Amino acid sequence: MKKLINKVDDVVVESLAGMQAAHGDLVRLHPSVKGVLRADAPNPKVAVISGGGSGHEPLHGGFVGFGMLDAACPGEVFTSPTPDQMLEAAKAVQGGKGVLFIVKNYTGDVMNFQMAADMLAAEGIPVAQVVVNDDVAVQDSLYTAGRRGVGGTVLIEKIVGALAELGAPLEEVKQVCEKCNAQVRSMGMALTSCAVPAAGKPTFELGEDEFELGIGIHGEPGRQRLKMKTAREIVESMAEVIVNDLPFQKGDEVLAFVNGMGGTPLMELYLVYNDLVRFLNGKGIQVARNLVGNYITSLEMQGCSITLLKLDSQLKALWDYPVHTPALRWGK
Amino acid sequence: MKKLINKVDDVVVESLAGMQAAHGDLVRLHPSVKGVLRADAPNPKVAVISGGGSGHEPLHGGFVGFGMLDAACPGEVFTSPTPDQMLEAAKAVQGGKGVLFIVKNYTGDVMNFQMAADMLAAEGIPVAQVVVNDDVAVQDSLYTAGRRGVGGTVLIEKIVGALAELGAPLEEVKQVCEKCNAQVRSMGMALTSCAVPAAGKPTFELGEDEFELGIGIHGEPGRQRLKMKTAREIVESMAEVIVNDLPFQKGDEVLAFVNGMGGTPLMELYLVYNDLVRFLNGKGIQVARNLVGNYITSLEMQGCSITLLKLDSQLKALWDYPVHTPALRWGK
Amino acid sequence: MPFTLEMGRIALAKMDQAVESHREYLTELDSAIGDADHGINMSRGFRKTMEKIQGAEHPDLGALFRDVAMVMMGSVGGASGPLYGTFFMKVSQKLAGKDQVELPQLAEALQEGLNGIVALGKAQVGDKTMVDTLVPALSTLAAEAEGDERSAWDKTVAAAEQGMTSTIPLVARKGRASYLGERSAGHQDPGATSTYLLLNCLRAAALGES
Amino acid sequence: MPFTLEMGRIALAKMDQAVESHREYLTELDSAIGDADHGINMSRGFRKTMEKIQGAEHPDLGALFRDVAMVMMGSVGGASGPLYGTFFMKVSQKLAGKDQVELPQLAEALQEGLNGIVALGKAQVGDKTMVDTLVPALSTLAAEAEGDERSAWDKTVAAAEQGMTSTIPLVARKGRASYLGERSAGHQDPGATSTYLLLNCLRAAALGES
Ligand SMILES: Nc1ncnc2c1ncn2[C@@H]1O[C@H](COP(=O)(O)OP(=O)(O)O)[C@@H](O)[C@H]1O
Ligand SMILES: Nc1ncnc2c1ncn2[C@@H]1O[C@H](COP(=O)(O)OP(=O)(O)O)[C@@H](O)[C@H]1O
Ligand SMILES: [Mg+2]
Ligand SMILES: [Mg+2]
Ligand SMILES: [Mg+2]
Ligand SMILES: [Mg+2]
Repeated sequence: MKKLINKVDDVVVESLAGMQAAHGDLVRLHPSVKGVLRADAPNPKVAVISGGGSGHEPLHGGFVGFGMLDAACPGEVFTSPTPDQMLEAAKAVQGGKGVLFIVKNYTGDVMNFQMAADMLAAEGIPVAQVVVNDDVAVQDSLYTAGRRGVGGTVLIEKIVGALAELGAPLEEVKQVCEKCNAQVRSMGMALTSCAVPAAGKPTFELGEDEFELGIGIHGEPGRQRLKMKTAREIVESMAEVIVNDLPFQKGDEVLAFVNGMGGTPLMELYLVYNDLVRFLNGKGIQVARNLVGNYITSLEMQGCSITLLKLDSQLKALWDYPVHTPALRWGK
Repeated sequence: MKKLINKVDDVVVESLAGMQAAHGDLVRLHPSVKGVLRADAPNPKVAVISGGGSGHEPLHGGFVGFGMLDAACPGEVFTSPTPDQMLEAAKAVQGGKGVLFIVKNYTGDVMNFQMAADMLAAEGIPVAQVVVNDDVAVQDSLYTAGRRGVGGTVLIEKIVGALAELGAPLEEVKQVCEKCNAQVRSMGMALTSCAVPAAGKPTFELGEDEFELGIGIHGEPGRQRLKMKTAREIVESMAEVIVNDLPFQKGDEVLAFVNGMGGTPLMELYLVYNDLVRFLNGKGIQVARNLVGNYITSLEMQGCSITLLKLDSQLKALWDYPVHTPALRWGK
Repeated sequence: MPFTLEMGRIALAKMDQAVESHREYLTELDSAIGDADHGINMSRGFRKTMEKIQGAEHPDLGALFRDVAMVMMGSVGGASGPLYGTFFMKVSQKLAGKDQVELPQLAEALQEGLNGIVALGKAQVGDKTMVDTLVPALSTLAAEAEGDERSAWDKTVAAAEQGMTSTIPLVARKGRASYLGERSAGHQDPGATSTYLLLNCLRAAALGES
Repeated sequence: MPFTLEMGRIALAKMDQAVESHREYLTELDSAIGDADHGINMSRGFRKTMEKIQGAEHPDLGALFRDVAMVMMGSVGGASGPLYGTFFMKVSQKLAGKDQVELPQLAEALQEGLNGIVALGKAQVGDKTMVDTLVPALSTLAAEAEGDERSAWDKTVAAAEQGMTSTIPLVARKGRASYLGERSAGHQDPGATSTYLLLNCLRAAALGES
């Protein structure tokens, strides 16, 4: 495992310092806790805050800015942040209209955000939480931790951020966030493992002719290890599960999101997108919006995930609304 | 070597089809040759055209659109395109004000573009060429192929594209292109090799404790194989050579560009940028603009390159000018 | 022999060492069914804990464990941070103002800690978590606390070990490992393992080892 | 024995086979000092060439080699595409209207091809390129063309082979390998190698092998 780093313990802070140096017009770092704050915060609007383990860049810090997040709280690599981070970030960016936490459904994230929400509420700041759980690779059940939050998070942060920017009250922002979460489904796969810097070696080993289907974004092994197939076959097997899960139906308009896990060339992501569009067209599902690139990654993992979000006119308008963050920008 | 592809021979066309499907508002494919054309071409302006081997995405196709390229001609993976591609692309997008070819300095690219330029001139279309050669890893000499064109190409295409968009005549567009090329210097390094799809295996092997310094963008081995170092040491050794070459001097304003080779996490690129800014500040060189991300890649190679462009008020204004392409967008 | 403030400090130092020397092992376990960071998380937590308590003066066991809880919650993150943080917080509340306690009281305080973990994480025995170690260990300790101290601790640690290994065949229903479904079976739970290590250190300190 | 249109077709078929069976080898050589595509490029070029000429009617050698040149230029790309394209174009111009030629005329036509390569690529002997194979081979062929045919071809191919291996110790001054500087020494040039293969096929066809 080779990485462009200095000290293992300093990876996250040094990377944050670099991001702040590159995008000082958009973001600033919290002076005392690890937090990426919107440069012009606080604004008189609902503060939309997310966070989670590092190693998924540009998620979440790269999505702080106009029309998206007000703050992101990065934990150590693949480790959820601690409650004091969310508490301090929220206090720094909230503008009196309350705070929405967008939480990916991992036990650690959920518990840490819950603690922060409790503390925030105790200080009299209105706070709501939505737990994103769009990963169809995980069989859902009341008795387990439930589905993971993966690619859908990116789309939700964009859409909900737009709504907050437009001045919607906390209750409505939360409600649209829940609606998005109810309409979005994802699945991922990996050709190679990633390596956590502090662990110093790949999290798992895959043979030269194998891939993992149903992978998470933390180098968690997937549900199945399969013999290598063509991109088209892989796309079809993922998209089939996604489509059947909601289900997405003939005539539906969707946002199709092909996400790279960090180590896959853009060339391959477009090729995957090509196969995805072909598949969806075959089902009579119309791709009205799309996103292709590395947006929610697992360090240097090779692989991709597919996310479909069912659109309506509200979600389309919010998706198209201007956004200006380090990693996503249009209309401004 | 595992890749998300179908047939090795179809990688480039399928990927182009995916890009066109994702960005149909910005680009269209040439009906008969491999070419990415600006959707609204021809426009009454100088047509800026580039091209080269595939595998460097988003370069060049991802830079087609308002304020940047009018067409990109992708060859097979790491193989320069053929003259008919440039000829047909040029004929499709030129709007009567002439054509500028931006060519990276590789023997194949130079010869193929030269042939296309000859054919275009024979058809009475004014054509100029600029050969980009910013790679300080290669010792220049009259008797060799000279320096390679690498990261500087991205910055040059942006700046020259803005100038053409503003309506400057061919002579001036060419002149500013040459000025940029004279003021930009780059150097790259790799932690791992890439694997050409058709070759089916990594181009070179690197030990677990080694890196290549002075790498090209085609998996060409570098000038030196060294024992692994910290990011800071690596950045310093690259930046030192770059700064001394022009030379960049105390008080200079620069655009600092940290580019990922395709397989390096964004987290590490920001960390590298952090060390680069520290180094430049130490030299009294001011970073007035920056770009951090995967813009000129080598398939799934892990590593990065550093590019510095000396700025003046004209180049700053052209850099800031709106751009709207699949991979680079602001101000629109 | 009562459990003293000094023993508390020794127990924490031992925990720090145990976690440090099992850092790779815990991470390895977490690689198999989680995200390869449990050893790293625990090591960060105890390193920070030691920084905080070394040199600091604590009037009593409550104050000592409250510091541990705060550091755990504020530096570990992940699932184990809030869980262990809550554990130490609840323990500290039970031991507030006490500079030493008898074993039954200690057992009660630890049980409070476990209750905190269950309230937060909603895991039951058999879900393949640290709860699988804590439940048998602490019920043994409670049952044996009035008898011979060494024997009580030995049985507690033995029960903890059994609880830990009992997680191997289980299919995880809580935490990150639950995403693996059936594939989580056959691997020992990292959190159940770190809990065993911590209880082992507590035993050593309580029996006067230094 | 004159070199006929049929021999030209056989030579091209042999070249296609030779390139195909050395595809990995040429790519391997290009991995060491280039970008690992020379075998792929040549194979694509000859596959497309065969598609184009199979079934097609060519009135003469000039027309045949002109088709080859067009396909090479339009499908190979890289450095070798325009170079081989130019080579075949120049050869075809010399052989325009001829359905067969004697060896001295063929040698002259090939020399014209080489001149085209040098005009385009500016490489000299010693720069570690295909020119290192072509120069000694074609000067041998020119010198021997009036004598015994088999001996002339054998000496030509031997000179080509020597030219090819002469590239091993050289430091590249042209093409992609030049970026490596001193590190390019010790590796045989891929283009010099493919040129040797092609000349070898030409010999076999010219001597009536099928
Ligand atoms: N709901 C829960 N209740 C109790 N323990 C849990 C729960 N979820 C996870 N754990 C414990 O946490 C351990 C994982 O800790 P760690 O790796 O540090 O956190 P993360 O899973 O967030 O990376 C698991 O091995 C398990 O013992
Ligand atoms: N300027 C030149 N003159 C003659 N031959 C050259 C020149 N540059 C490169 N070559 C030949 O081209 C070969 C490489 O061809 P190829 O790998 O197909 O193209 P590329 O280098 O563009 O990938 C080299 O091995 C060399 O023999
Ligand atoms: Mg974790
Ligand atoms: Mg090439
Ligand atoms: Mg973990
Ligand atoms: Mg090559």
